[in-house]
Amino acid sequence: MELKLSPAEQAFAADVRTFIRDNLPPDIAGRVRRGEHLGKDDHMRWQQILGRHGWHAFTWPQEHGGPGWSVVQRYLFEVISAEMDCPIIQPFGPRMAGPVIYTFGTPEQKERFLPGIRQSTVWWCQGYSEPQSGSDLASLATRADDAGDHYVVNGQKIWTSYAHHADWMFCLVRTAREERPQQGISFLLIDMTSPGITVKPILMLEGTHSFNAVFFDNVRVPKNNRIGEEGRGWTYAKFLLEHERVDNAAIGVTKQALSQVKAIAAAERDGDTPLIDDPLFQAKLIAVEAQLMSLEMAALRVLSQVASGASPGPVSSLLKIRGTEVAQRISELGMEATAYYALPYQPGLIAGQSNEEPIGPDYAVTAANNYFWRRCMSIYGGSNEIQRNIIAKAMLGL
Amino acid sequence: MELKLSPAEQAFAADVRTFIRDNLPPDIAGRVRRGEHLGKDDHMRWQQILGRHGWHAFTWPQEHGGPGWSVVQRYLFEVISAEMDCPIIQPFGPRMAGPVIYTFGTPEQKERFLPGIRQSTVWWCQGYSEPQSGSDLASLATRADDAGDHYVVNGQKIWTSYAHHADWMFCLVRTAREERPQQGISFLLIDMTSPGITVKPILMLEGTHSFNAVFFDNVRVPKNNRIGEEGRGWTYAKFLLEHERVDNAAIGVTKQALSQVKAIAAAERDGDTPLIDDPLFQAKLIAVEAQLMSLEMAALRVLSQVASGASPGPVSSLLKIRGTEVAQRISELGMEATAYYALPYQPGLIAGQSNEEPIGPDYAVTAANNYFWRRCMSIYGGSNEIQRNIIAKAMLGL
Amino acid sequence: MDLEYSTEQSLLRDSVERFVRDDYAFQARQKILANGGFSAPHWTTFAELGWLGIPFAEEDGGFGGSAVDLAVIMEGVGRGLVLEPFLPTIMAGGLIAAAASSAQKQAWLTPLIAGECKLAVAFAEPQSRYDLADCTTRAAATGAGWRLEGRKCVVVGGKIADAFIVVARTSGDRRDRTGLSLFLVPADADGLTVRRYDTNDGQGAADLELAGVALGPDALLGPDGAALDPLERAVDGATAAVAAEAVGAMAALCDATLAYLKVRKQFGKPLGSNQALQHRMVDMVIALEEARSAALAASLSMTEDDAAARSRAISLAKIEIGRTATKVGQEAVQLHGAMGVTDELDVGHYFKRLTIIATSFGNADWHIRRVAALDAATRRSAPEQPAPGRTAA
Amino acid sequence: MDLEYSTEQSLLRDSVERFVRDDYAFQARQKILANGGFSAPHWTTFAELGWLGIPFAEEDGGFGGSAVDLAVIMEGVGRGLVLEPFLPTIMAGGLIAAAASSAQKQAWLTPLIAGECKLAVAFAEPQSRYDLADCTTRAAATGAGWRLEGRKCVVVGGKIADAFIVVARTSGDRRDRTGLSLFLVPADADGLTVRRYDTNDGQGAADLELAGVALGPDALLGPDGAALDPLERAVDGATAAVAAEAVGAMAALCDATLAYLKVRKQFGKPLGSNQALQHRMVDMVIALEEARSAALAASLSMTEDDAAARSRAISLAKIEIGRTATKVGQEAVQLHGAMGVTDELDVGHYFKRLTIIATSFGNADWHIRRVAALDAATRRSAPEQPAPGRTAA
Repeated sequence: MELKLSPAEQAFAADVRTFIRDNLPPDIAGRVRRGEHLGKDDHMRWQQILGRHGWHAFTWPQEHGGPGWSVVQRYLFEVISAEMDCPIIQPFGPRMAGPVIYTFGTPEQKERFLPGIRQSTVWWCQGYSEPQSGSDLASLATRADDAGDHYVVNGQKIWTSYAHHADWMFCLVRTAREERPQQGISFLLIDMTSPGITVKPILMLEGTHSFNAVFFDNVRVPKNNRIGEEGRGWTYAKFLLEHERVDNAAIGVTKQALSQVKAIAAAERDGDTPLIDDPLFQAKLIAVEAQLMSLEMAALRVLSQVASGASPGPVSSLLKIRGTEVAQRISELGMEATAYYALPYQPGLIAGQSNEEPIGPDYAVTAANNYFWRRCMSIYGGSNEIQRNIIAKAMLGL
Repeated sequence: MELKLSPAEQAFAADVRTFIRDNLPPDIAGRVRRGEHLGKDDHMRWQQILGRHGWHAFTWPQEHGGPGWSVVQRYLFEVISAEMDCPIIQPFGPRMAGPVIYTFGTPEQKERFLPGIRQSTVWWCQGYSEPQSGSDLASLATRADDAGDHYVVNGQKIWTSYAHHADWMFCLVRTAREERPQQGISFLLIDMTSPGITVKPILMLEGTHSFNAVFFDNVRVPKNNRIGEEGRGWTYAKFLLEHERVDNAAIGVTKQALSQVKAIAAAERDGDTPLIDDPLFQAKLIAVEAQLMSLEMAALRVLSQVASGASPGPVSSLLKIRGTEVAQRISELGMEATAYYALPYQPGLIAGQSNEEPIGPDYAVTAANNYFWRRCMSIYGGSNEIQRNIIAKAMLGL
Repeated sequence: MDLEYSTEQSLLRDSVERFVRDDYAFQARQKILANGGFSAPHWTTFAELGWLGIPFAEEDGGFGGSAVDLAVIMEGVGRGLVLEPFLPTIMAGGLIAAAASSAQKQAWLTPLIAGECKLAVAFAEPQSRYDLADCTTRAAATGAGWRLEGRKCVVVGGKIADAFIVVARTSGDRRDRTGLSLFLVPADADGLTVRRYDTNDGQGAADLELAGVALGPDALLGPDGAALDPLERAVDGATAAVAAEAVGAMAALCDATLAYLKVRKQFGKPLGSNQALQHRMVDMVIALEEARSAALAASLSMTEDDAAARSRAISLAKIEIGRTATKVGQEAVQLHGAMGVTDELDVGHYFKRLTIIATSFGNADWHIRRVAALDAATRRSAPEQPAPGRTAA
Repeated sequence: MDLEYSTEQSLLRDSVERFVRDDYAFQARQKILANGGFSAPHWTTFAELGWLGIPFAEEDGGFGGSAVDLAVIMEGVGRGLVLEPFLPTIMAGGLIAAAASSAQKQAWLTPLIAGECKLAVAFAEPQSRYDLADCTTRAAATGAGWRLEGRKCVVVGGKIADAFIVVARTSGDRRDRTGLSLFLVPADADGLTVRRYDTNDGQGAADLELAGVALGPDALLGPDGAALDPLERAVDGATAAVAAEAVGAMAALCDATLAYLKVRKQFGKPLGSNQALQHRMVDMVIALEEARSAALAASLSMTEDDAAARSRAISLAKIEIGRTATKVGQEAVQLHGAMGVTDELDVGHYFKRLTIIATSFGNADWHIRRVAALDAATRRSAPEQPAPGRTAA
């Protein structure tokens, strides 16, 4: 057992650092560092740079055009990317649509869709949640009626992240009513430019726009855009959910967030004392760092098991729960560090679309915003309550 | 609205202080202050002193021989008693058996049992819990079979506090099997010297003896020892439980416990700094004091409502939950304050039955013990989980 | 001891609740927010209902109410997420009532009570965090009065205040406890730049740049150099007031969450049938009751003559308010699921206001330090209490 | 990077688990406790299985194992609530291995590995709390060797130790980081009074009174006055070891609680069908996994060359162990209801041991302060990191 990196792993890490240093546009890095709400262009520019280098679909095996990295390499790539202020790679294409397509898709589907994901020329979104089926995903009601060579889709999705940027959606629809709600669900790929699709923004509590409601009014979807068999969509969706939870631990991003809060606390003065030397604030920072260290080790242990061929299983729920809680806690400390400067609300600066002067210190502009925004982490991707149900049932047999 | 005491209340408080100062035996006060496990004699001596003064049954109305105090007076008496290191008055007679007897008993029962409770010449215990009915009290199985002028009782009670000291038990037994488990329960008063009763000690995790198992093997109980109607015992038991929960907030004792932990923290040195000046320990003390201040105000609000004739209702569950949690937290800080001196285990000193030298500082002898013991507070009197169920159902309609 | 509302207090509570219910439903509130966070008709209503005069003495034209009366209104302010700068104005009025000459009262307090002017207190500075004595803004006596130089920040209510009470130093150094004075500064004073801005909780605030602001001799409020005590009292009073406001907001969140748990269905049954969520709802309600008790303790402590005892009680209460506001706010959002993190539901707005309350007038850490400092001072002046050991018996 | 057990480690784990299962069931353990907390046959078994030699170099007669190997054993020690002073002896052996001459090794380490002597390290003093440098026990050089005066307290394992490694000051003042030395002191040395006593967790301890204890020159272990570094390393190693022990105890509590929830019926259904209890059981399991990760991080950090980095990782891990041990212990007791607070069930005994672990080798507050001090030293020596603001972009 050995925590240290092997020479090959060290060389890999050095490569990643060099590539990012030479290729990450400084304006994008600045926006990430300041915690601004990134635009579509910011994401696409960086993802296409990675795509041209073969690193956008960095979790993919070589046979599908990925780099075929080991779990340790993937981990290093994520942590270094976060450390160096890269935008998070949007998961909808390379982490979600991609693996489903290359695992369950037809050769034609692979040929048609995988290159755009690898190159990040196409923005994908995820059509899962519906107004009446929050955590109870299987109760979805969006209907796809058989019309010969195509389906006619009617219904509504909600909480669809970045649907307003998206070219394509992978989507769960009901093609039949069966006894168990999990049956009769199919997995469709839908062109977002199809007639009959309306995207309406849902503003978040802190004022930004990430989520949407998507309405389907007699939308025609060719049957060859269906993944796998009709009625077996739940299987493909479940395959994804487990992988998503491991990702949700998001160790790299959280470590970077902690460094930033430490930097804020070093800059803030309480009287003549830097806040980071205030015993109580310091204690909270150290307590959360201790928890983050455990979490990182837990994630590495899971990766190590995955590398030996085991499925992550319900432990991924555990990482999702704690990963989101720790990230939220860090954002809370960041807000607390700014004292009264948590109050000013400067949406133009938060969106990076204004040159106005910050009211308080630079780092305070997004501090409260970031805290508010992160409350959604324990809700999305299957709420933390649902994750606890999963652990109770699948892992503990309760 | 006014928090300050009226002149009459101030005069009352002064009376209480004077009486305790003049009458509390110093050896007993010392044992209370040191957190030792008190013996029967300690309790009885003090309770009989109070009884002779008419203050043992201090919550009783004058018509039953109590002092007829207002809720504020009762509260002051409890807080001052705790502050001055009086033993806690054992509730089984004056707070439990007494009110049930004077509310539901016959004139003969009142005449027979109330004087011994007022004078504290008789030790009572509570026969509720059974091995298969923990928090689910109504599922009790101890049977009382009708045998003409008496019942024949068979079965087992458990967690019976101080049954080994007790002269009498008030006891729930099953006199009939009905559809709802709450039906068919009767409330009996049982002479603990009756043939067929066996009391077996259950040692607590910290080594002291408070709890017992009580076995009934064909115990004869005269029918005129039954309270109220046959089969309606559940009604009388429920009447008690609500009152018990308000008592369980135990503000006075908890405030005194906090003072003692502060005194320990002032005496402990970390390097040259008293522990009470250590920012982290201090912060924990202040945080729990803030919570205790809220709790006291909440208890006063409930008392104020009770004084205006309202029933405490489910709010008493809330006081029980938080009152026990706060008391546990304070005991945890007391243990933490003693660092390595939490380790030595000196049962003779804890029981006040030894003159050996304490290994560490005096105050460390009972510190860990006290923490261990107090874990039972969130379990007894209806576990805090059951209290949450009660609030959810009765107060929130969930 | 008596912890029941008087008849007058019950009537006041009813009138506040009626206003919030009838005139301050969430949609109406959002409209006011979109219009800059202030409704002139509402302000007139506040004056007409007497709210703006509640805490002031009858001889000053007020109603001689107590901190508990103010808390009754503030609980409604919290329940309705009221945006108008009620508390900043009352807080400024309190300083005027405590320190001003009768001419100054006539000039400022009378119109304030009549609803004709809105004030705000400028105490914080960019470097000060929560330390009221950490003041670098300076006021120098000139022949004709005073001249102010410096910067004040995050003046809540400052977005629409007609005038400010500015804390400035007439002597001493940054963080000295003496040498602070209060000045009445009209928003349109020469040399004063007011940067008005929105805040995360919708209340609106301003930063002030004072570049040689020239004021007459009557701008000085109270004795020169002795402002810290009344300022601490005013901030303690405002802390008790936001504690009550937080109770109102938490009560609204508990109601909303409980209703949602009963109505929203998942997996074919109401969310509220999940015992895990029931227990969390119970913990929210317990926190609300603790907050209510803490807020009451805070208001009642404002009659305390001993400033140290008052500040200690206020700090303990604020620690509790911080803890409970954070817990109730976070849990209400979480139990509402995705709806809870949207702008369109009121839940997120309550959450944001509670977050800001927790961080205002000192966060929990700051109040812990204040209690610790007060206790250390007490220990130094009092004989040591014996530890509860054998030898002390 | 590689986080899988080696084949040898898997075998070791199996052998430890077998011993605990077959020879250390709770009733057997209680019998050992009643007999003074030590079973000579078990000690022989430890020696035969090689556990007493695990962390020592092969040239010293050990097996050259790592901190991870030791952790594998300690997890079993925790699962079985093993009473014999395994860790105190190993910890003392580590100091000998690190500092002793080859003659001293022959005299002490060889019999230790063979199971012929039990040692304990006497570092704490009545006033020291967790500060290893806070040492007032003095050792003065005499013509014939050394003379020790002072008092050591709560020497875990001291109840049945054959000899002690005593930390004493050969120069400097209380709390100086230099001037500490290590001495081998047989339990029957003249002038040494050993007060042996039971502890709340059953491990047994002793206080030492050293009244002019005269020792030969070969009693000094390692260089005069330079003991703090190896002592800190030994305590860090012991901290990693009790972290693993805590994991074993927490795992046992999780297993017991889960089994109880499945078996115990209330209101006509298993306790475990209550969702509120399910979620709390899940939180216990999450805490266990966090503890397991923290303990692993601690063991792996023992190969770290930089003492500050090692200590920092150990402290972070101990903070986590403290938090999780408290949580799992308290919750296991609570979910067992009244059974959980009795002496007859194993749950209370695990809880007590976990409580003591949380308070041993520094509690959470102490380790937070240690990390803070290490970080402050780093900040002083490193250029300031820019805050993540606009201007720094």
